[in-house]
Order: sequence, then C-alpha cells, then structure tokens
Amino acid sequence: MSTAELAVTGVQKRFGGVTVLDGVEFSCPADGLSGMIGPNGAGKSTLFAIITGFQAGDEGRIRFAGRDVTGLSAVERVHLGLGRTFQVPREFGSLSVRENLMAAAPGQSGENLLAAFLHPGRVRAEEAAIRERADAWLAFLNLAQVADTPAGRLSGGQRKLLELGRVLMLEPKMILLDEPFAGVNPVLIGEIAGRIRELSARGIGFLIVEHNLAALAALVNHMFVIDRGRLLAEGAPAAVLADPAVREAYMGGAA
Amino acid sequence: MGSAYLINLAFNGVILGLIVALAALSITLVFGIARFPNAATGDVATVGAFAGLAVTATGGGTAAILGFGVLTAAGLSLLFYLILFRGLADKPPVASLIASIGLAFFVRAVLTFFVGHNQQVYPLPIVRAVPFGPLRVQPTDLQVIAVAVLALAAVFALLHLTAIGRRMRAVADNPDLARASGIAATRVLVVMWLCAGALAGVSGTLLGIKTVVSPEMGWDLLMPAFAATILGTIGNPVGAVLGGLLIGLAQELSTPIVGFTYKIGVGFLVLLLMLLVRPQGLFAGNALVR
Amino acid sequence: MEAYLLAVAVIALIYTLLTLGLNLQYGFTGLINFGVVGFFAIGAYTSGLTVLAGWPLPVGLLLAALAAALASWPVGLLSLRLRIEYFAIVMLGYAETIRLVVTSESWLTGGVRGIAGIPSTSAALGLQADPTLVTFAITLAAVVAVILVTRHLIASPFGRVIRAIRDDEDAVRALGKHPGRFKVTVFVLGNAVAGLAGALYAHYITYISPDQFVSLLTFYIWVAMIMGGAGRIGGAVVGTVVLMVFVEGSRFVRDVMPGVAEVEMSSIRLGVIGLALMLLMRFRPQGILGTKGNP
Amino acid sequence: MYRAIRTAALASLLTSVAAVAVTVPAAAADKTFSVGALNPVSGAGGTYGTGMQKAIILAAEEINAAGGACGTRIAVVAEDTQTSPEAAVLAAKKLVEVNKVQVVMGTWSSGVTLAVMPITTAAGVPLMNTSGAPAISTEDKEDLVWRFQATNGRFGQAFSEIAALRGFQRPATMAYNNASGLGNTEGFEQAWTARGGRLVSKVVYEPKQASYRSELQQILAANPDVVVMGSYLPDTTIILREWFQSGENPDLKWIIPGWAANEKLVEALGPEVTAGIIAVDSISNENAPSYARFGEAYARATGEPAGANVYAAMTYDMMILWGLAMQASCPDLAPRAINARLRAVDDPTGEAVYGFAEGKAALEAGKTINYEGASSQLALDEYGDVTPDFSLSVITDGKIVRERVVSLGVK
Repeated sequence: MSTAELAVTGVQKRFGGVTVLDGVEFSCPADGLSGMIGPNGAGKSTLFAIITGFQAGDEGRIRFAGRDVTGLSAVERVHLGLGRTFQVPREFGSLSVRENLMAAAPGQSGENLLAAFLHPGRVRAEEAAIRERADAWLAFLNLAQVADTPAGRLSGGQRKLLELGRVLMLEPKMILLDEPFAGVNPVLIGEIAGRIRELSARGIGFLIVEHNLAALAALVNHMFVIDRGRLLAEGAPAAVLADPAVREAYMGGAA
Repeated sequence: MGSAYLINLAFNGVILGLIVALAALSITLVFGIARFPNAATGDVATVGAFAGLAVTATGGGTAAILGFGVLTAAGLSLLFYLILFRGLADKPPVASLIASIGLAFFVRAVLTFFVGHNQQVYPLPIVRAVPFGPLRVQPTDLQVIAVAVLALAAVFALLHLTAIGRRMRAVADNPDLARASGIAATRVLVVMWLCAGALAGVSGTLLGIKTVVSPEMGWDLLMPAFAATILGTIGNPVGAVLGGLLIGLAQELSTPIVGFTYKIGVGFLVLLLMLLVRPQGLFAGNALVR
Repeated sequence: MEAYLLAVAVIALIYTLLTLGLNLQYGFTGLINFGVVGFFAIGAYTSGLTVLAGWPLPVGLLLAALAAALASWPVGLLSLRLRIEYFAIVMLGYAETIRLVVTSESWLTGGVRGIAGIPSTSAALGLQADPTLVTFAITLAAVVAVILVTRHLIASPFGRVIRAIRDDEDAVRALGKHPGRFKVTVFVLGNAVAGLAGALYAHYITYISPDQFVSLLTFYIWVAMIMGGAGRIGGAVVGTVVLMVFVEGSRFVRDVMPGVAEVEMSSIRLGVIGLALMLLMRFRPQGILGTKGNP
Repeated sequence: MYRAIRTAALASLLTSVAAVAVTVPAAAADKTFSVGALNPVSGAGGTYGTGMQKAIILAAEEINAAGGACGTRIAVVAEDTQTSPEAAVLAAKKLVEVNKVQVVMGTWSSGVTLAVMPITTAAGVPLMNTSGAPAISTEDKEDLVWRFQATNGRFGQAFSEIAALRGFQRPATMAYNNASGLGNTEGFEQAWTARGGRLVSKVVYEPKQASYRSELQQILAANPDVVVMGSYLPDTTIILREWFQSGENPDLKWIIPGWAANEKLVEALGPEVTAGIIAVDSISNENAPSYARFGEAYARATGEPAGANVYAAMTYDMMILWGLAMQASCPDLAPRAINARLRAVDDPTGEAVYGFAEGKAALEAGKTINYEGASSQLALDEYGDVTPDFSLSVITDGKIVRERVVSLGVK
C-alpha cells in the first residue's frame, strides 16, 4: 500500500431512512488518471462530497497522502493537496477570469487585512508573481483572450476550464473532477481531455466522475463503478464496460 | 411570590405564546414553501384586525370580527403573492425578504394615512374573570385558546389529511419538485399564501380582541414571531407553535428575575442561546415534512 | 441657505458612512446586516459618554469604532453557523436588544431620558468655530478616508476573496480558504464604520436618546445602498444623496403643495421608502446606476 | 391661438416673479420680525402640531392687527419637527440660517427640545417649548429657553397633592418606560415621600405589549388603594381592561394623566370600567379673558374647541408674551434684549393684562405689566418654567366631570 494514494474504506451515509452509501471501499494512486461511473442515484455525488470534506459520512474512513483525513475539514484537505471542481461550475461570476485564478493562489499575505495596508511592497511583489502564474495557466488552458472578462459571461465549457485553472493555482497533488464534460460541446471535450492528459503526465493525479462513458473511457487508465452505494467493479476501462454486472446496473438504472 | 403568582404568569405566557405561535406558523409556512422569511406577515395581521373593526360598525360580534378579519387577511396575502412575491421567486431569497420589509412599511403607511395613528377598540362587552383555583381565567382567554387551537388544528389537518396539503409538504421537502411540476406548484402556492394570510388574520384579530387595534400592532408582533419561527426551526409547523409558546412562557416567567423592561429581550436571549447550541433550530429535521 | 445645506450635508455624510459600512458587508461580501442602527447607537453612546467624561474627541471617536467592532464580533462569529435568513432576523433582534439595554441601564446611558449636553465637535476640540462646519469637515474627511480604504481593500487580495465569497462561498472553501475569517473581519470592520458614524452623530446633534435609534434608520440605509447599487462605492454616495433629497425635499414639497395634509407626511415618507424597496427588488436589484452582472 | 396662450402664460409667470421680487424689499422696509414656529406637525405629536402652529399665527395676527410690536410686523415661518430630534435639528438650522428667524417657539417633545437648544442658543436665538423633561432647565445655561408646560415633576407634585386630598394611604405607581412616564411617577414618589408617605409597589413597563397582566399582578399583589399612572392611552386601555376582568381589588382607584384618561378611554372601556378614575391634567387659564379671546379665535380658525389641544394655548401665549417683550424692549429689537424683558412683562407686581393690544397700551403708558396667559398665569420662575394649574376630574357614568382646580402655588 503506497502512501501516495486516495483510499476510501467502509464509507456509509444515510439520509433519513435512505441508505445512499453502503460501505464503499476503493483506492486509487494519487498520481494516476482514474474515472468513476455509476447510474443516477448510485451515490457518486455524495461519495465525492464526503471525499472532499463537504459532507460528513456516517461511518468509514478516508485516507489521503498517507494521512487519515476523515476528521479534517474541506479546507484542510485542500491544504494537503486534494483539489476539486463542481458539477455545475461555480465560478466567481463578478470577478474577471484572471481574478478567479489569482483569488485561488494559496498563502497570500495580502489576504491578511493588516498586511494589505502595512506591507504594500510585499503584497505588490506577491501579486506580480501570482499574476504571472495565473496568466501561464490561462495560456495553458487557452483562456488568455478572456482573462479580463467577468467569469459570469463565459460559456459552459470555458467555465469548466476556468474551474480547472483555479484548482491548478493550488498546486494540488490530486484533483477530483465532478462531471467535467457535462454540457460541453464535443470539440471542447477533446480540448479539456487533452489538458487533463498533459497535466497527468506532469504528475498530477485525477479522479473523474463522469456520465459520458465514451469520453471517460478514452481518457482514464482505471475505472471504478459505483452502484447502490457500493463498489460494483473496477479495472481497465474496456474490461469494466464489458462487465455484464456493469451493463446490468446501467440497464436497471435506466429503467 | 407564591406558586399562585407563578401559575398566573405561566398562564399569561401561554396566551401570549398562542398569539405569537399563530403568526409564527404563518411565517414558517411561507418559509417552508416560498423559501423566505416574510416580514409583511405582521402587517397582514394588522389589516385583518382593522377589517374586523369594520364589521363591528355594522354590529358584528366576535365571530364576525374573526371571520371577516381572516378572510381579508387571506385575500390580501394572496394578492401580495400575485403582484409581488411571484415575480421575485427566481431571485435570491434575500430579494424577497427585503421586498417584504418594503411591503410591510407600505401597508403600514397606507393604514396610517387613512385611519391615523390613534388606537381603536372592538366594542365587545368586558366580562369579569372566573377563578379556577389560583388561576384567574378571563373569558377572552378561553376564546383565544379555543380559536388558536382550532386554527392550528385546521392547518395541520390541511397539511396531513388533504391531497393539496400532502403536495405542499412535498414541495417544502424538495423545491426542485415545485419547478418541475408547473401548474400543480402554482396551486400549492396559492393555497399556501391563503393559509398563511388566514393565520396572520387570526393572530391579528385575536390580538385586537385582547388589546387594542393600532397600525403598529403587527410590526410589533413580528419580532417575537420571527424568534419563535427560528426557535422551532424555520419551515417546521410544530416547531413554530412550540417556539411561540416557549417564547411566551420565557418572557413572563423571567419577570421575577429580570424585571419588566428586559422581558422583551428574554425572548431574543432564549433564541440566541438556542442558536449557539443548535444552529439549525430546536426541531431540526426537514421542513414541513416530518 | 448655505448653512442649512451644510447641516443637511452633515447628516447626508453621516448616512453615507453607514451606507459605506453596509456596502462593504452586503455589497461586497454578501453579509446581511439588519442591525446597522444598533452599532450606530453603540458608537453614539460610547463617544458621547467618553467625551463627557473629559476625554478628547479623537479618543471618543476611536473608542466608538472599537466598541461597535467589539459588540459585533460575537454575533459575527454566530453568523458563520447560521443560515443567511436566520442571521438576518437575529440582527434585527440584536439591534433591538441594544436599544433595550440602552433604555434599561439608565445609570450609564440616562435611560429613556437620554444624554443631553454632549460637547459638539468644535467644543470638544476647544475651537470657537461653527460646530456644523467642524463636524462637516471631520465627517467629510471620514467619508473620504473610508472610501479610500475601501477601494484599496477591494483591490487587495483580501478584497478579491470577499468578492469571491459573495459570488460563491463553497467554491472559496474548495480553494482551501476559510470564508469565516473573512466574513467576520468584514462584518466587524463595517460595524466599526457605523460606530464612527454614530459618534459623529452624537457630537453633531449633541443629544441622544433611545428613540433616535429605531430600526427605520437601518432600512433607510438599506434603501440608500440598494438604490446606489450594492457593491459600488460610488453607489453608496449617490444612493445616500438621493435618499436625503427625498427625506429633506419632502419639507419643501409641503411649502409648494399645501394641499397635502401635513399630518400625513410621515405616512407618505414611510410608504415611499417601502415602495422603493419593493420596486428596486422587483425591477432593479442592481440599483439605479448598476448594470447587471458587472458591479 | 396656442402660441398666444403660451405667451400669455409666460408673461404672467414673469410678472409674478417680478411682483415677488418687488414685494420682498417693500416688506423689509415695513420692518418685519421673523418668528420660527417649530411644531410637531407629523410624527407622534402630529395630533397637536397643526393646532400649535395655528395658534402662533393667530397670536401674530393679533399683534399685527394692533399695529405690530414696537412698530414691527411679525412674520411667522413654520417648520415641522416630525417629532424627531434629527429632523428637528435640520428644521431649526433652516429656520435660523435660511429664514433668519430671531426666536423659535413651539417644540413639543423633550427629545426635540434638547436637540434644538444647542443650535438656537449658539445663534443667540431664544427657544420656547412645551416639553416636560427637567434636563431642559439644567441645560439652559444662558437663560434663553422658556417652558410653557408643566414639568413632569410638577405633574407628579399635582398627583401627590390630589392623592393626599383624597386621603389615599397605600399608593403604587406604574410607568410607561419613557421620559414623561418616569417623570410623572418619580415626581409623584418624590413629593409623596416628602409628605412622609411611602409607595407599596412600583413597576416600569415596556410599551407595545399584548398584555400587561404580569405587571399588573405585581402591583395588585401589594394591595394598594390607588395606582398612580405615568401612561398613555393604548397601554392604559389594556391595563384597565385586564384589571377589571381579573376581578381583583375591585375598589382600587386610579390617578391617570389627562392625555390618557380622556373620552377615548371611556369610549374604549365603557362607563363601568372607567367609573371613579381620577384624571389629572394641566389646564388652561380657563377663566381668564385671554383664554376666552384665544378660544374664540382658535375655534374660528380650526373649527375645533380650544380645549381639544392644550398645547395650542401655550404656543399662543409664547407669541403674545414675546410681542409684549418686544414692545417693552423697544427700540432695541435684538433677540437677547427682548429675551431679557420676558420676565418684565410677566411681573407679578404689575398690572394684569389679558391681550396684546391691552398690554401694549399699558406699556406705552409707562406701566409695569403682568400678562395673564390663555394657558396659565405663566409666572416664569428662575428656570424660565411656568406654573400652571391642574384639574382634578373624576369619570362618572362615562363622563369626565371636573371636581376642582389644584394650584401648586407660585414660589
């Protein structure tokens, strides 16, 4: 068991009388490129929220980067290098695209009110550096031409890229993407997938929840299938998609 | 300061609490379904009380006051939904909250413009209290209790025994459902606003019977009603009623300790303490459903 | 005429301070503060009592801002645990409680009788000049200072985060930043400005009593902020000017239109404020000047 | 045709502007003295403000009809305090700075008077008010503030006088938590304990409540024989109804200020509940010729009896007294000079006069005068406060019947 991994053991979650997660267990390498699928209502979103610390599970443990993070807040998990995006992009609509990225930069002394007034020189120098990094990521994500546009005016696909850029400012070890392809046109899907592949090659890990099975299968190396709150199958994408149990679950889920 | 004194204080608290509970129930219904705290609730209650006054001019008694007051308040509540709150439904709840404060001011301004600031009184006979052991029960108290309990029972029956009530609870549970089911949701909202207005009307007329009718009475009722609503968890009808009673009791029973000027603050203090311990309200759990 | 306009301007500037403080909280950070008048009152009483006790005016102003900040800190912390609508109502109650304390603790505040004979700004500074002029100068300086500080703050990394919080708090958390720390700071800061405004008010009117600190003032300030456009510094100034022209203008309307029954003026004022709140929320939530989506 | 109408309209507009421009200097040449009427036309004092303003104008007309004071006509500029200190401050600034008034009269609530005082005093302009708060006397360092209403404390003294007259032994007090409510009951307590009596219980209550039963319970538990109230109409209505309904202490008597124990109270509660209530009010100088003259003019101007607005008589007296002081100060019409003559035209040793024309004639004849006002005999004391009489009325069969007039006596 390597320390550089995300491991989920025995996670349970109930809402009222409904069991949403029923002892999910899996682990994936923190520098790998993994995908997660499952029919509607399988509990993916809840699991995602529990892994990132936005919800608390009733039972079970989450380990990340060699630590038990179960009791940590969402903010603390980010500090350990676990980044996330949202299913529906949650850009800061009134901030410009560049500001969205700059806001994400960690460890800014200008975020301290006193420092913002007392050490203008230091804050200015930091800002210049942060801006440079933000612009570099914007160029990488092909968003440089909209850097000064309010984020609220971007198209759906651009918002997905923006969210990715924002997470990248955190210099995370691993990023959890929640449906990065949902509502994005095929051309942009290709572009987003290309960026993810390149980032993965640079050593950033990904766990991607997605409904677009074809696009996901083409992107990831390893796939998990969740159904009725449990891990149903895992393995190479082709093998998983060929698994009769998985097909059954998807048929059943559709009915 | 014997037990008789305390029993009487507690009884006062219950009567006060019931009137607050009715307004709180109105607020909680609106919050559970339309998703914002309606600050105009108090002023709808005031209009109900004034409407009751209008029937006394033609010789109406308690029943006529209540009936007409409740009808007017219910109609007004629906009207406000149609002309104001419906158009705000797609904006953040804060927009509706601020607009409802504006509406409250506007209603009060219209009232004071036409009837002035002077107090009015329902011309009902004043009857002596009947002693029950140490307790002195006034006939109006019995009326207040009976009407309040009836109104509360009617609302709970509506919510739990009728098809539209079940749908109201479903919408309260899941706001997306409201969006998905179009026309049905409109019917739910119409019934809900009528119901909320009627409850405010009962609260206003009962307050008028107990005290005097003045344009400011509803706004003054609003703070304790809000406190009761939060205390019992916004959107929870049982909680709203118990919250109202709790605030009434806490205010009156605290007077031997904190005195009379601070007793209004006690309701708020209870609320603050509760929020520190249980930020989600006393009766957490999902909205109107459980 | 100049002196009268100057007097109106002083009140307008004091309101502008309140609007600027609220704008920082709601306009830039999305915090709902329905307790503005409470912190205004704390500032007024703190500075009034301090200067009456013989301390110099700057100490009074400073303590006023500090006291308001201190009083808002615990409720600011509470705001982090509460839903936004709960907090809105809690703040209404908090302002009312402050008024209740001021009313009841008469050994300190004079109770319902209030405090008379508070030294005016010029008296407190030992100047012979017209108190209105001195208050005007100090208040104007305060407004300019608050505007400059706010602008610097909004442009700073701190300001970027609070604007991000207004747009989406969960997304800020996903970036590894605690929204709470920022929200409490902004809440306390905005209320310190309200406290300062209260102090200037006390030394201008020179008499304060609980009756002067009712929730209507809070809503005046909300109207001013929303009219000018939440999240716009210039909007706070414009909104307050529009409000003052309306409130004071009604005085002159009566001279022109004697047909309007005079007793009903207060009803009309309240009604117009109410109508303005409704119409703005319904049709121009971004304010009179604001453009949609780009504050 | 259309064009002609427009030209005509324009021409008439221009002429009217020109006319205004001409009349202003003409009026100035005729010598006018500007008086600011600063009354609570809207807000809580709205019931009285309009009448108070009318009374000032009536008095000014009376002075002008008598050829003015010291050959000078009085011009009244009216403003609304909105019964709010902040609005009043702006109104006062406008009066003093824009309209250049040289005296301000008619502020009503204590908060307003206390807020306006520093402005008028700084401008050297006297201020005449109808407020009750004692602080007004102590804050008036330059003797520029004059009070035409009984202080809260004097009301309390009157209550005590009446309680003693009626032979009560065990009084309790209930006060609405504001300056006036507290002033009345504390004034009573002071005067009563000075007589060697003591209170059996006292309660201060917050207004705007649905029920005062808990407060009442505490009072009734002490078994008082009379409750002295510092209250207003709505709370008095509720308290009395709850007392009656409770059936406790049915023989209890109530001493209530006149602004709460009035026809409206009887209308709200009926004759049975209100039977025996003792209503105390400061009264106008009802038997004086000045009151008769004022009452007639007031009724003609407003269509209401003078008795409906006790403050109107006070503001009337302000204007008349000021006019007489102007006459006495003639030819020096500086505000401070006139201010210094106010006591001189209210001199107890002087010849009693009941109107401006009469007073002016006496002054011109070189006599010392004592203006006997419509609101009271005035008798301004060292603080500039008047000493009015009080009425003791008892509600009997739903009617408010006056029993006697109580004078606290002039020091």
